[in-house]
Amino acid sequence: MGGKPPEGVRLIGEDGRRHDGRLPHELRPIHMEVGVLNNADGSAIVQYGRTRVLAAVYGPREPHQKFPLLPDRAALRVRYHMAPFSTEDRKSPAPSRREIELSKVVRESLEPIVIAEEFPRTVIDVFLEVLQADGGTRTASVTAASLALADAGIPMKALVGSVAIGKVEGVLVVDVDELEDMYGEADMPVAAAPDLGEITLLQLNGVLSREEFSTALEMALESIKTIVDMEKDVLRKTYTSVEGGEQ
Amino acid sequence: MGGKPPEGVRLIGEDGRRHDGRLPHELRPIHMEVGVLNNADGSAIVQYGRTRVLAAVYGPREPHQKFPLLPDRAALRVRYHMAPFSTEDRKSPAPSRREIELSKVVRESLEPIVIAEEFPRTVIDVFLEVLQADGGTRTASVTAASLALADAGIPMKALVGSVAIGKVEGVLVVDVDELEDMYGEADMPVAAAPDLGEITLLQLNGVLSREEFSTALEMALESIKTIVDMEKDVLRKTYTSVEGGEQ
Amino acid sequence: MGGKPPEGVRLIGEDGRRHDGRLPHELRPIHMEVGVLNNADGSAIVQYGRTRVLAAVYGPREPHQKFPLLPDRAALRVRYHMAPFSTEDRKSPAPSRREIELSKVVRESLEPIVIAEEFPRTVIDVFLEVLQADGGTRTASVTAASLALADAGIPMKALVGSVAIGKVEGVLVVDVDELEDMYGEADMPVAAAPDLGEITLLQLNGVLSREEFSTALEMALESIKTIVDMEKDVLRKTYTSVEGGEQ
Amino acid sequence: MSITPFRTPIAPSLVKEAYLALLKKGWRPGDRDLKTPRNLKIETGIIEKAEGSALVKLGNTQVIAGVKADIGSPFRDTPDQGVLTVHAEFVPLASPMFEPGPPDENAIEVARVVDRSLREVGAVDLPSLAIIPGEKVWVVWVDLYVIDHDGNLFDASMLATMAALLTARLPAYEESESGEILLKRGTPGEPIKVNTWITTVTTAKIGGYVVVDPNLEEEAISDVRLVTALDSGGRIVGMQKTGMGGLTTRDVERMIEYSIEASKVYFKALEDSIKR
Amino acid sequence: MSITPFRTPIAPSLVKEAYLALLKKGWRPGDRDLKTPRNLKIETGIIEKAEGSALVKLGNTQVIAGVKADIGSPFRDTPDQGVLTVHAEFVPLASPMFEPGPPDENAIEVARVVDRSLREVGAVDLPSLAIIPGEKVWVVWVDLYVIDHDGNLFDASMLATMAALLTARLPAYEESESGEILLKRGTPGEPIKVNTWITTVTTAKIGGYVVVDPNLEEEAISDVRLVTALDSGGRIVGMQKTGMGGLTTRDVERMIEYSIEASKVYFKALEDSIKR
Amino acid sequence: MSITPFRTPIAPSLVKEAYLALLKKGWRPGDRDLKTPRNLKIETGIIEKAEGSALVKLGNTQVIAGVKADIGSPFRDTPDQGVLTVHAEFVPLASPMFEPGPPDENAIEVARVVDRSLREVGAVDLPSLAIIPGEKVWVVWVDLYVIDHDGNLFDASMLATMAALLTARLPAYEESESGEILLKRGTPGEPIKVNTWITTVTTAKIGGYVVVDPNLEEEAISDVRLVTALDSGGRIVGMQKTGMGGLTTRDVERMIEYSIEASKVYFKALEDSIKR
Repeated sequence: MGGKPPEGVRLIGEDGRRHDGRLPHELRPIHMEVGVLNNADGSAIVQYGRTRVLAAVYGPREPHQKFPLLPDRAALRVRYHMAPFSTEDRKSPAPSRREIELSKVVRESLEPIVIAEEFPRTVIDVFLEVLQADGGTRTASVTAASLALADAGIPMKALVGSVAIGKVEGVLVVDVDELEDMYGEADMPVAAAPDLGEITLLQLNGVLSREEFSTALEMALESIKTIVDMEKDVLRKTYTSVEGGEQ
Repeated sequence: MGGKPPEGVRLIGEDGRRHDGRLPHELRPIHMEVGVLNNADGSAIVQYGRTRVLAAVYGPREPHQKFPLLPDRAALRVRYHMAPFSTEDRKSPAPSRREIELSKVVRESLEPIVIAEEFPRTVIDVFLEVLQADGGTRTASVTAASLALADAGIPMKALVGSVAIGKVEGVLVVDVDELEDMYGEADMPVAAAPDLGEITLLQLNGVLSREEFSTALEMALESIKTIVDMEKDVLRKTYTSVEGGEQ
Repeated sequence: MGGKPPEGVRLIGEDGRRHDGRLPHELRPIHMEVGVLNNADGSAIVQYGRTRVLAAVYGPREPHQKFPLLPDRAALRVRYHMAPFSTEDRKSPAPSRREIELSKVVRESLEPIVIAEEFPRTVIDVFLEVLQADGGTRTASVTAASLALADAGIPMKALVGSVAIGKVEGVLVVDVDELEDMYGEADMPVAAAPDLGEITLLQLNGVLSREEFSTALEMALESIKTIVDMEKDVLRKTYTSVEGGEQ
Repeated sequence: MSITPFRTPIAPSLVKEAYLALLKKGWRPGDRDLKTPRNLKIETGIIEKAEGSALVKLGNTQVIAGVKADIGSPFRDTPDQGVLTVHAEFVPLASPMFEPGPPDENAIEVARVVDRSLREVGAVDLPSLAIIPGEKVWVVWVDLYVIDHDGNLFDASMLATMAALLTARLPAYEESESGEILLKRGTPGEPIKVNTWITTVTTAKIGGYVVVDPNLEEEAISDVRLVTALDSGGRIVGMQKTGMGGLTTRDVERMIEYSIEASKVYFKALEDSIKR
Repeated sequence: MSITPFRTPIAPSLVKEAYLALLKKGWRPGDRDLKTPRNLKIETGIIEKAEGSALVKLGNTQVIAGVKADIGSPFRDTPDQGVLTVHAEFVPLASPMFEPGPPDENAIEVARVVDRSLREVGAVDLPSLAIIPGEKVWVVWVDLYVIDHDGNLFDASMLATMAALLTARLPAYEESESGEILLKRGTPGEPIKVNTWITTVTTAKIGGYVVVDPNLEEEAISDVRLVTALDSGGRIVGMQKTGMGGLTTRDVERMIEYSIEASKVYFKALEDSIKR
Repeated sequence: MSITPFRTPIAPSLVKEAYLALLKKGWRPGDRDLKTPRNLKIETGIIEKAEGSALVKLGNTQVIAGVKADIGSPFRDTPDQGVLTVHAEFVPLASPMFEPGPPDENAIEVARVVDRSLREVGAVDLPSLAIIPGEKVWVVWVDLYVIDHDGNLFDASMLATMAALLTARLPAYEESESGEILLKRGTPGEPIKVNTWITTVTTAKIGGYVVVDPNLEEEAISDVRLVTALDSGGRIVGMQKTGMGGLTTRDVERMIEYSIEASKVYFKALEDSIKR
């Protein structure tokens, strides 16, 4: 964050529009699809603009490698991982410190919604592969995980969705992309389950006043509602059409 | 592969002989010896010219480290490893990608001949240490493994032997050494159990026409027959003399 | 070792005193304290001059990670580790070969004094963290470990203490610091349990004649007696005052 | 250290019996004969930020190849050539059998077979990847990402690699006054010069039969596989026996024959994919 | 790979019940109310050989921060700035729950939250750490060493970091004729310029209650925690939800409120520590 | 992390009793008295491609040392000296107790004891390994390879190291016009200058007895061992107590006495080996 954007790029134009033409409260074009993989018990691909994340869920199952299982619930295992070709400069495939932190943060965004108590002594695996990174990879990951969990038939209290609010040239904007993240003043990823009224991921990188923070949080929750509605839509369409086909 | 050999070196001379005086179908001087180590259950040293490989076999035994054993047969564990001092430039002792692949390929060259079904839930370890590398380290490894397995008394369907065929200045040659490998057009390592009529290792690096391939394969199988005869000879002499000594 | 000390520094002055004013047989100011940590079952901090080592003991306990326990005694696990900020140039936190060797040597200095037979199938953990390194980190570690074991109530045959003898400009000196180690001719760390008459650690880096060695060993044992007396003092004071406070 | 793998218990002997009966009639499940690869779809340009990319669907197997390029130093022994590296990851979302962690022997084998198939025949024109010979060259990475594993990862990986390379564009760049090379990522520059089109064809031996492009179940019941790398002229440019069984000379000859035939299908699909 | 951790069995539900009853009255064990951090002691200069250092005791939690500096190269994209790196180790002497080995996700999270809290607001003046811009800069390491873990490692680590940085002196140095920089370790040179004082305040949600500076037992029975990084003007300069539960908007607002209040206690302690 | 090892169950107490009875008479199995090392064979030049090499057979223990040299940079604090590194691997073919993987504490200990024994006394003339002082120096690796383990790996390793170094020849080289050093591998150049001959002698304490050069069984029943590095003049140039027991001053003095005596046997064998 910080520094000046490349010449000719205006983060917020005179018309109040962002470098890609969006208004401050506008999401990027979002694409969601479930059941995209054959082997996984559940899968989804989610795109926020050029950011593209593939999610797969396996489980509840017994893990290959021995590790201490939980006696009263399923353990959630989450891996957030970037493909080497997903970034400007090739990313080394070894897990970075950033990936380790984000795996934890994404797992903790899913813990409140998964009903893990139904499957003691098992593991539910959520594998996230960032295929292309253009800002918002963790938020797209949470959304993709939510869909893949649903697709896998894992019982959930609610769906979760995620978006990042940014502050760019003093303006709060929804769903920051890489350029806005890089040259903006703040980036605040939020995940929430609107049907539960719960925030399940909350991070802030950058500086916000007390008031800006409250506004940003409200903007995030509003956009997340939209995203979760899209999730419901996709799931409804997928399963209706499948059931229809089976009749 | 590719590039020009050092000045003054002719890969194929006007008399049809190779840079070290061999004719195309000639093997390097081969030396084999079994029972060279005290601790191992079976051991062998094999030299193809300056290439020198030491093999040790332990087992069937229970492994130290826990890993999933096979209920219906012994697991074969093979490690192909190069000593740091075996190469022109010192080799780092950490296993390289090449060593990992060759461990697999060598293991798969032994799988068809070891009667592993006799020892379920055990492991048979084959450790290969390349002491000096001058071309043909994997083929010498297979031959050494065959001898060490026999020396360890592991039941086998047949002995296996191995040699690499090369294409050098358009000529197919037997048992390529490092120089021929480096400046030749193709290198095709083959392992086989002549008494079974089975090819157990087959790789090709380089370019061959359909016809060249068939000729090369035939040349390989012929040389392997010679090598396996040498193996039998060494085993016969070793065990006869031991038994003689015991009388 | 070897090389010349920085300009202006005289390792042994005309008055026979060392660069920091000590006489050859003098220890640095030594500080010992036990019970400095809350979580550990036993703990101690030991300072030899500017060298500072923190020790913690956990156990006898069952280890988290599975590893083969001993059927007839507790296993001793010792980790000697340097904090990244303990050295002139930042030390990488990954364990170095030196740390691996010293962990072994320190463990072996404690094995003869711990009565491990009382706790079969358990582990006693001794964690040593060098907070500041100014020469003698392994010897201060042994002393700190001895105190922390006592503080943890682990049954011991005797206390152990440790000091390094150096040879500096031909003179044998007690408790070498970093500067003397760096520019001296020999460094001989010794640990012993005076009440048992047993030497439990003995290393020599550098050159000593047969006679010098015997003198050095004698000097070491004498200083170790002093150090172990200090240990007893600290333990007596700590536990007397605690008991007093409880009345 | 290579260890005999667990045989996936997918295919008990009864299944194999039934399967062999079908093979005897010249057929495989899904109305496939022994010599025909599965349905093949190749999509290129699927990762806009990569220099080149392709998604290959071979039946239910899915592999992505991504090409990234950067400026680097040449190897000491080939100062006038660029550097090409192939790396494969079998990420755990692709199969219940895959675990997270560094590439295992199977992933390494795939990457190295693809790499050698390209390298030995000079498929990628490495000299043209030198920018300032002896000093600065293009370092090109091909990253293979298996995302759904239903068998025959070799062919899917090789096809994805070729399609990605054939459609790749190196980033445009400028040389600064001080001689530094400044990449303009996002602005496509020169394509990567490919001298020869290569494909591998994998055949499996099941009982006495040879089949082309085995799926996962077929791999599980097969005795052994042969990966044959071919150029479009039918020359053999690489080969790898993989799996635990042995092969007779006759097996090998038959496998090569089938492979040459099937390679035409693969080459055709490649051609179609890059036209689009 | 992040895995649901074992809940430490320290706090069975009976304990939680009793605890909630106490919270209801506005109190915590040890006569602490919900908004007050534990007893805080900050000691600086405890590692003479480090460029800066501090020992923080927050209740029974003890964390050491050590600052080391060396000469190095700047990052490519910030050629005119020094480099600051925060690294945390949860060494096994600090807790029966810690095992030896490379930092796990919890240690990495602490280090990265501290790092971002400093970085995003420019707390450490990185441009002033450039020696020869574009070539040689100070590379500054903050190493966090948790030596006794009784909860709230975030705040203890952040406070230790600030106290160590605020009292750090870079080594004096000379430039040789050939332009080499020769460090004179042991001779203190310039201080590290700190533009803004930062602290984090960690709050935990237990049942319906919010408490400041949870200890280990409170962490164990809490649903979730929020780490809020603040500057002395009450601006929010970083945030991290950590733990398995969720938060309502109302929770978040209350947590921030409590945090801003508690930050004053922390800043006061920091100020006192560096005066000494 | 160092952990109390499993005692190899080779030697139950009955065996030890019987053994001690024999020791009491001044003998060991195989008609060996307490002070005499096992049969020692040293063969040099066994790896033609290495700069130097030796195979040592000490009883049934076999260790190979290989010396490789390359051009590299000197250490910052010794710009005018070459670099010598000793590395030991206990490869799994040498013993049923060895597992594949990076060197464990035992292999590291052997390598470091050998290294220090050479280094502290300046046995290898490092200044003569500088090619262009401050810039290019010889980097010399001694790699120890234990191939059959029947005890006393220290002495076998040290002897192999010395024999390999004493017979090593650095590669010949040319300086190109641009100042680059071009190695001519295969053409032997200068020998490595050895200033002092060093050996270690390992003694073990078994019950009240001290024995020289313990074999594996003796190591298993011994209480503790002492490795004493000596030069040919009888000076002590290194020492390492290894193993779990303690030593009295009297033990140590006796062990040194025995070691000095036995070192003569080792030096003689070394001398013979390099003459050949």
